[in-house]
Amino acid sequence: MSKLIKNAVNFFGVQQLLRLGADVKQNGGIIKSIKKLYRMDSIKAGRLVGQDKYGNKYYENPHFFFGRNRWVEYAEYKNLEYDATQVPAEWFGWLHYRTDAPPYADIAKLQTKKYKWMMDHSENATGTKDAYFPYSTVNAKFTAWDPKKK
Amino acid sequence: MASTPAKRIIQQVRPILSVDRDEAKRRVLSLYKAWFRTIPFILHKFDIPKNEEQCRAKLREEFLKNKDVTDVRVIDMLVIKGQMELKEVTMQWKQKGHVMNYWKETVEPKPQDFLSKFLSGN
Amino acid sequence: MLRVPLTRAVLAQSQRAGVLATSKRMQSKAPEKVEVFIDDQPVMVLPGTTVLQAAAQVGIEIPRFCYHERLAVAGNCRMCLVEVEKSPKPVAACAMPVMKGWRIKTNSEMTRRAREGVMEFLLANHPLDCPICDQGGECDLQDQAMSFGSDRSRFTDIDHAGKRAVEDKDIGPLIKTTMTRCIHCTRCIRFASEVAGVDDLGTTGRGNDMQVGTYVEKLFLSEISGNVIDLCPVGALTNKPYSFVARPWEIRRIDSIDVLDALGSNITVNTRTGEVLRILPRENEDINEEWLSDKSRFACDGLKRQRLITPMLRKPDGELEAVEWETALIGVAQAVKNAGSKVAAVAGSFVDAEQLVAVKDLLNRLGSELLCTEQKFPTSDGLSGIDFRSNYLLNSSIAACEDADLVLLVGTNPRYEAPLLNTRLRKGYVHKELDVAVIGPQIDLSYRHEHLGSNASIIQDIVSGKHPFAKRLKSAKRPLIIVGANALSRNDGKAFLSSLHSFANQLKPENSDWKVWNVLQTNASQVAALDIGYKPGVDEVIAAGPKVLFLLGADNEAINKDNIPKDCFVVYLGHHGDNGAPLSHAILPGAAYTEKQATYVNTEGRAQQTLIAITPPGMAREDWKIIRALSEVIGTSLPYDNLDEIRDRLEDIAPHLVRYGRLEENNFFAQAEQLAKSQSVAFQGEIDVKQKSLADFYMTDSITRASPTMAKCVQAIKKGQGRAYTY
Amino acid sequence: MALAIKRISSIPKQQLAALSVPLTKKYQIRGNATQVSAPPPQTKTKFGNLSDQDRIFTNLYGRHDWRLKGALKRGDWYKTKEILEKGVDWILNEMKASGLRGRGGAGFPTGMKWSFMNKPSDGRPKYLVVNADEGEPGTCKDREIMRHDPHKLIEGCLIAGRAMGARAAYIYIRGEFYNEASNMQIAIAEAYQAGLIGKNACNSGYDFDVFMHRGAGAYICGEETALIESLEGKQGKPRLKPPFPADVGVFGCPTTVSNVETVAVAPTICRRGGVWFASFGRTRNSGTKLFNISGHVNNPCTVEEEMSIPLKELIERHCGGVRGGWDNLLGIIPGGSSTPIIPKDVCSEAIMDFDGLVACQTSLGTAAIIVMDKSTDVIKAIARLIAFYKHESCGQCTPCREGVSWMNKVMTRFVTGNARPEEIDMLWEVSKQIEGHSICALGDGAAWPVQGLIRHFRPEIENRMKEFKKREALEN
Repeated sequence: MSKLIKNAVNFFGVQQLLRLGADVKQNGGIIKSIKKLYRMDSIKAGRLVGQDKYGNKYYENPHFFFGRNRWVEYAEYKNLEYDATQVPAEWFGWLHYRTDAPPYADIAKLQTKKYKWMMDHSENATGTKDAYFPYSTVNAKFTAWDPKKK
Repeated sequence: MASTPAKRIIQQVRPILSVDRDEAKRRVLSLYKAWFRTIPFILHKFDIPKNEEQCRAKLREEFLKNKDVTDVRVIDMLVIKGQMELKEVTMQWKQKGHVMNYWKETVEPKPQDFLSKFLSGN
Repeated sequence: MLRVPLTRAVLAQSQRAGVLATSKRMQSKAPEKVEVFIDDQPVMVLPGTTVLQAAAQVGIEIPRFCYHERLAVAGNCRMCLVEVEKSPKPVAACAMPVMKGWRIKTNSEMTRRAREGVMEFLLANHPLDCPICDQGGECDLQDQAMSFGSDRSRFTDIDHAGKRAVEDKDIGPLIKTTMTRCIHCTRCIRFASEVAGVDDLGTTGRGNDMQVGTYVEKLFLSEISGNVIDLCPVGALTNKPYSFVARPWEIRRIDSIDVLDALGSNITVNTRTGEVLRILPRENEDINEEWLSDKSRFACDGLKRQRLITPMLRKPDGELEAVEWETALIGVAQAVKNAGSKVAAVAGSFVDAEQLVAVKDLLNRLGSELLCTEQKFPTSDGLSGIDFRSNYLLNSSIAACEDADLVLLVGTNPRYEAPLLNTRLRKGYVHKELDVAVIGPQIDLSYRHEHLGSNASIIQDIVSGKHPFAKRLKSAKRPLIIVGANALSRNDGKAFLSSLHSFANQLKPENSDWKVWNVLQTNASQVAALDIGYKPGVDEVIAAGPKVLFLLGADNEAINKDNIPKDCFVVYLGHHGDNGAPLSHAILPGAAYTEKQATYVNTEGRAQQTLIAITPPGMAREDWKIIRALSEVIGTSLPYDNLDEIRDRLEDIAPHLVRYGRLEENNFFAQAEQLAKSQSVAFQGEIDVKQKSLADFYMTDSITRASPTMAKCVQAIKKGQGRAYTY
Repeated sequence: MALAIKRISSIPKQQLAALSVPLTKKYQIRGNATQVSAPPPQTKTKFGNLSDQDRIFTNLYGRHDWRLKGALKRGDWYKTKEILEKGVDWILNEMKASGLRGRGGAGFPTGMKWSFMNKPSDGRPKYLVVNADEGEPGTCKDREIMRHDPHKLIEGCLIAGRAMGARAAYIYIRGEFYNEASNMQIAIAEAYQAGLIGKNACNSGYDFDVFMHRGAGAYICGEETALIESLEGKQGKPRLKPPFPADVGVFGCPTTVSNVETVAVAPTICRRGGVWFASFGRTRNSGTKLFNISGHVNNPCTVEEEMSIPLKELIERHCGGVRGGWDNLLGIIPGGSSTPIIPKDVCSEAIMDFDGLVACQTSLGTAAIIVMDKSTDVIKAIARLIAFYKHESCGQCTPCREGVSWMNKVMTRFVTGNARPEEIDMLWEVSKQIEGHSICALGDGAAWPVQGLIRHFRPEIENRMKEFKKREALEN
C-alpha cells in the first residue's frame, strides 16, 4: 500500500513540486523566481557560501551531484551581461573544486601577503572597446617619400 | 550531301526528359511550384534577412531569366539543375551565404578594359 | 705592380687553356689531345688540362673548396684529392695536369678516404653554428659534409682543448666576417689581389694560428668587394645588410638585369614576401662573368626607401597631396589638353624601352617631338651624332675588351663607371698583353696604366700624330679607344666624337672586324633612348618652353627649378622621390627595375629584359601602363593593351630591342665618321671624370641615394680617410 | 733546415717516371716510400771505420783554419779550372758514377737531378739554390760544413752550377746560423777576391755568382718550394708541384735546390772520381756521410762515416756507446725528428743507409741520430716533436694545418694518460689521413713519429692511461 502511495507520489512528482516550492520561497517569491529564471534559465537554490567584492554570490547545494553543486550567481547590476571571467581568482578555486575552503576560510590564501603591485581582478574585455589589440613592431616594407620632408 | 547526315543527327537527337514543349512546360511549372512552396521553410531554416515577398520575387526573376529558352533539351537541363539546387537548399547542403548568393554574387567581376584594369591595379 | 708571378702565369696558362679554348676568341693552333680515363670513361683533353677539368668534361664533379675557375689555383684545401692509378698517394685534381693514359678514379676507396679525412679535419675546427650562420643552406661545407663526410664525429678534444676561435675582423659595412668559420681556402685573398686588384687581404700567422685578414685593421673597400661573399665557401664572409634576414630555401629567385650602370649585368633578385632581400650575380660570360659590382649588389635596400607609392597632385597652396589614380590622371590630362602640342619629355637613367616608346607615341600623337634624354651626346644640325648606333655604343663588346692589346681611355674612369668592364681590362692586363693609357685626371684603375695628361689638347696631338702615343696606337694589333659618355657630354664633345672617331677608323687592326671606336655609357637607359629616337641633352626642351613637361625618372638635375618655365606643368613619372619629384606638379608613381618586365639595352647594344620579382609598392604601376592609361584619359588611346602588344610596337621601331641577349653587329663606321667629320674640332680645358675615388662611387642615382647601405659605405670611407693607412 | 722534409714528395713525378729504375712492390712499404730495386750482387760485406785519408770533410771540427788559406792547404780549389774545363757531361757522369744520393733526406740520385737542368735554355737563366736552412731537430751537419769548411761549399756551388749551366747560386741559410752565415760571407768574399767565382770564375771563362740569403727562421722554409718562395720575398709556403722547380723555380726560372752536403762533396768526387766514392757503402747507397749523433750517448758528435755502417757500431765506435750500456737503450730516431722511432731490438740490426732503414720501417733522413735511453719518457718526447711540427706547419693546406694540431692535442693528453685506449687507433688513423695528403712533406714528417711511437710503444701508452684512470679514481 505504502509502495503504491510512494509510486503515486513519484508519479505525480510531489517531491519535485515541494522542492520547487522551497526554491521559489528561497528566491523570494514567484516574481523574483521568474525574473531569475529569465536571467539564468534556472531557479536553483542553495546555501549562500559567500559573496565577493564585485557582488557575485556563491552557492552550494549538495542535493545536486558533483559538478553542479556549486555555482555562482552574478551580480545583479550585470543583468544579462555576465560571463565566467567575472569570477575572481580567489573564488575560482572553490568554484572548480580545487579547494573546499572558500577564500575567507582558506588559511593559505589568508596568509598570502598583499602587495600593492598586485592588480585587481579584471574580466575578459574581448569584444568591448577595452579589448587588447596587438600592434605591429615590424617596420613597414616600404617607406614612402614625404614631400614635406627635406 | 555533306549536310544531310548532320541534319539527321540533329533530328534524331535523343530527348533528355521531355518529348515536346508542353511536357517541358509542365516540368518547369512543377519545379516553380515546388520552389514556391519551399520558400517559408527556407526562411525558417536559413534565417536570411529577406521576407517571403522578396523571395518570391527573386524566384520569379530567376525563372524569367531563362524565359527565352526554347530548346526542349536545354529547358530540361535547366529544370534538372533547378531541382538539384532545390534539393541542396532543402537538405541544407547550402549554407546561409550560398542562399544569399541569389541576391548578390560575392565575387566582383574582373574589369575588362585597360583603364579600369589599370585603376583597379590589375 | 707585378703582373701575375711567373710561376702562376705558367701554371695558369696551362690550366686556363681548357677554358679559353672554348671561347673562340683565342685563336691558337690546337695542340694534339691526349686520352685519359675518368672512372674508366675515356675522354680526350688538351695537354695541360687539370684532372678536375677533365672530370668536368665527362660530367663528374670533384668536390673542392679552394679551387675556383676564375682564380689562380691554390690547391690548399686538399678536398679534390683523387686516386690516380699507379700513384702511391692521391693527387690534387685542381692542380695536377693530366698525363697521357692516366686512369683517374674519382670514387675509389682511396679517394673517398682522402675526402673523408680532409672533411674531418676541416670540421675539427669549424664551429657547429650552422643554425645561426647566414650561409646555412647554401654552404659548400655543409653540402660536401653531407655528401663526402663521415657520419659521425670522433673529435674527442672538444671536451679538452676545444676548437679554435678567431676574432672577427671589421672589413667594412658590406661584408660581415665570422673568422672562426674560415677554412683558409684563400679564395677571397686571391680574388682581392687578382680580380679586384687591391692587395688588402692576406694571411698572417702560420699553422693552426693562420688567419685571413687585412694585416692592420682597415676596411676592405673595393668596388667589387661583395663578390667575396659569393666566393666564400663557408659563412666566414657574409652579406652584412642581409645578415639574419632569410634562409635560402625561403627565397624566390627571379632572373633579372641590373640597371645601376650601363653594362646590364645579369642578376638574380632574391625576394620573400614581396620584398627584395638581396641581389646576386648571374653568370653571363659575355657581360659580367660571375661578378657584380657593390653598387648593384647592395643598393637594393634603396628600393624600399623614399618610394613614390601614391599618385600626387600639387594643391593650390603648393603642397603635394596624395590622390587616387583617377584624379591624378584627370589632372594631368587636363594640363596636357590645355598645353596643345607644347608637351615635352625628359628621360632619366632608369627608363625602360617600353616606357620610352609609350611616351614617344603619346607625344607624337599630341603633335610634339620634344623628347630627350638627360645626358648629352654630341649632335649638330639635328641628329647626325646618333644616326648610326656605332657612334654611341661600346662596339667591340665587353667580352672582347680583355683581348685588346692597347686601350686608350678618354675621360672615363671605368673602375667606378663600369666596374665589371674594368675587371675585364684588368684581366687582360694581368693575363694577357694589354696596356692601358688614360687621358683625364689622375685615377687609380687598380692596374698600372700610362697617364697621358688631362688636357683635352692631347687628343688633338694624338689625332694629328704628333703625340708618341699615336704611333703606338697605329702599330697595335688590337687597339681600343674607349670614350666616356660624360666626356662626350661636354660642350666640346663634338670635337671628341669627330676627331677620335675618324682617328679610330684610320687605325689598322690585325683583324678587320676589330672595332676600335667605343663609347662607355653611364646610364642604363641611354642606348635604348637613342635607339628609339630621343634626342640627347635637354637644351632643346628648355628652349622650346613646354607647357607640360614629363620627367621620366629624371633625377640628375639636368632639369632644375631654374631652367623650367614658370608656367610649366611638370609631371614626374618614376619610383623615387629624389631630385625630380619636388619640382613636379603631378607625380605618377612607377615601378623600379625589380618590379616590372622591361627591356633595357646596355652599352654594347645588347637588349635584355628584367622580370617581375615583386609587385610595385602601394599604388605604383608599371610605367608604360601609366602612359597608356593617361593616353586614354586624354582621349588618344595608344594602340597597345598588354606587354606583347607593346613589344610588337618595339619591334616595329627597332627589331633589336626585342632580341633579348643577342648582340647586334655594328657597322657603318665610315658613314658615321663622314657625318661626324663635318663638325668643327675645337677642344677646350681639362678633362674631368665625376667618379674619381671610391667615395664618389656609391651614391650616384636616385636608388643609391636612397640606400642606407650606400650611405654607410660613404661614411666608412670618410671616417677612414683620416687614418694613417688610407685606401 | 728541414732537409728531411723533402723526402719522397720532392721526387718529381715526371722525373720519377723517367727513371730507368723500375718500381717494385717494395715501394709501397708503409710509411717510407723510397724507391728500392733489386740491388746488384753485393761484394763488400763489412762497412764502417772510415780511414782518415778517405774523409772528405777534413776540418769538420774546426781545428784548422777555415779561411781560404787553410782550405787551399786541405786541397780545396785544387785544379778546379780543369774540372770545369772537362765539361758538363764529364761532371754529370762522375756524379752519376758516384751513386751520390741527395743528402737532404729524400735521397734522390744527385747526378740524375742535376742532369734535368741540362737541357737547352729557353732564354731564362738557371739557378742553383743551396738549401742551408738546416732546421730538422737533431741535424747539425750543414752548419759544421759552413762554419768550418765554407770553401768546400763554394767550390761545390761552382761545380754544381757548371754541371747544370746555372748563372748563379743562392745559398739560403737558416736565420739562426749567425756565425755560419758570417763565415760563409767571408769565404764568399775571399773567393771573389781570389777570382775563384764571379766573372770568369777560376779563369775558366765561366761566369758564376754566389749569393747568400739569410732566412727568418721557419722550419718550413727548408722545403724546396717554400724556400724558393721565401727567397723571392714571399711567405715561406710550399708551392704546388707541378710545375717543378726544374721548370719554374726561383724568380720563375729553372732551379735546382740541393742540400749543402750534397753540393759540398761534389768537388771531392770530381777530384777523386765517382768510382772512389761509390766504393763506400752498399750498392745504391754509396758514399760517405756525415752522421750527427745526439741524445743519451756518452759522447755526442758529428762524424763522417761510411754509408751502410751498422747503427750499433756507429754509436759504439764514435760516441762511446749508449749511456749506461747498450742494454739501457730504449729507442733511436735514426734520421732526424721526422723519421719514425725504432726500438732497441731493431736498432741492434739496423744498417745506416737508405735501404737498410726503409727495411726497418723508418728512414735515413738526414742521418741525425737521436738516442734515447730508458730514462726517457718516450711519449713526452714524441709529443714535444709534434708540438714542434704544430708550431712550424705553414697553415696552407688542410690536412697539415688541422691534422697536426689535432695530433698535438691528443698527444698532449697521452703524456698524462688522460685518454681512452680507442684514441690510440684514432690517432693512428688521423696520422694516416695526414700522410700523403698535404702539399709538402711536412705533414708526412709530422705523421711518422706518431706512427713510430704507436707501432713500437703502444703498451706504454696504454699503461699510462690505466695509471691515470687509477689515479683519478683514487682522487675522487
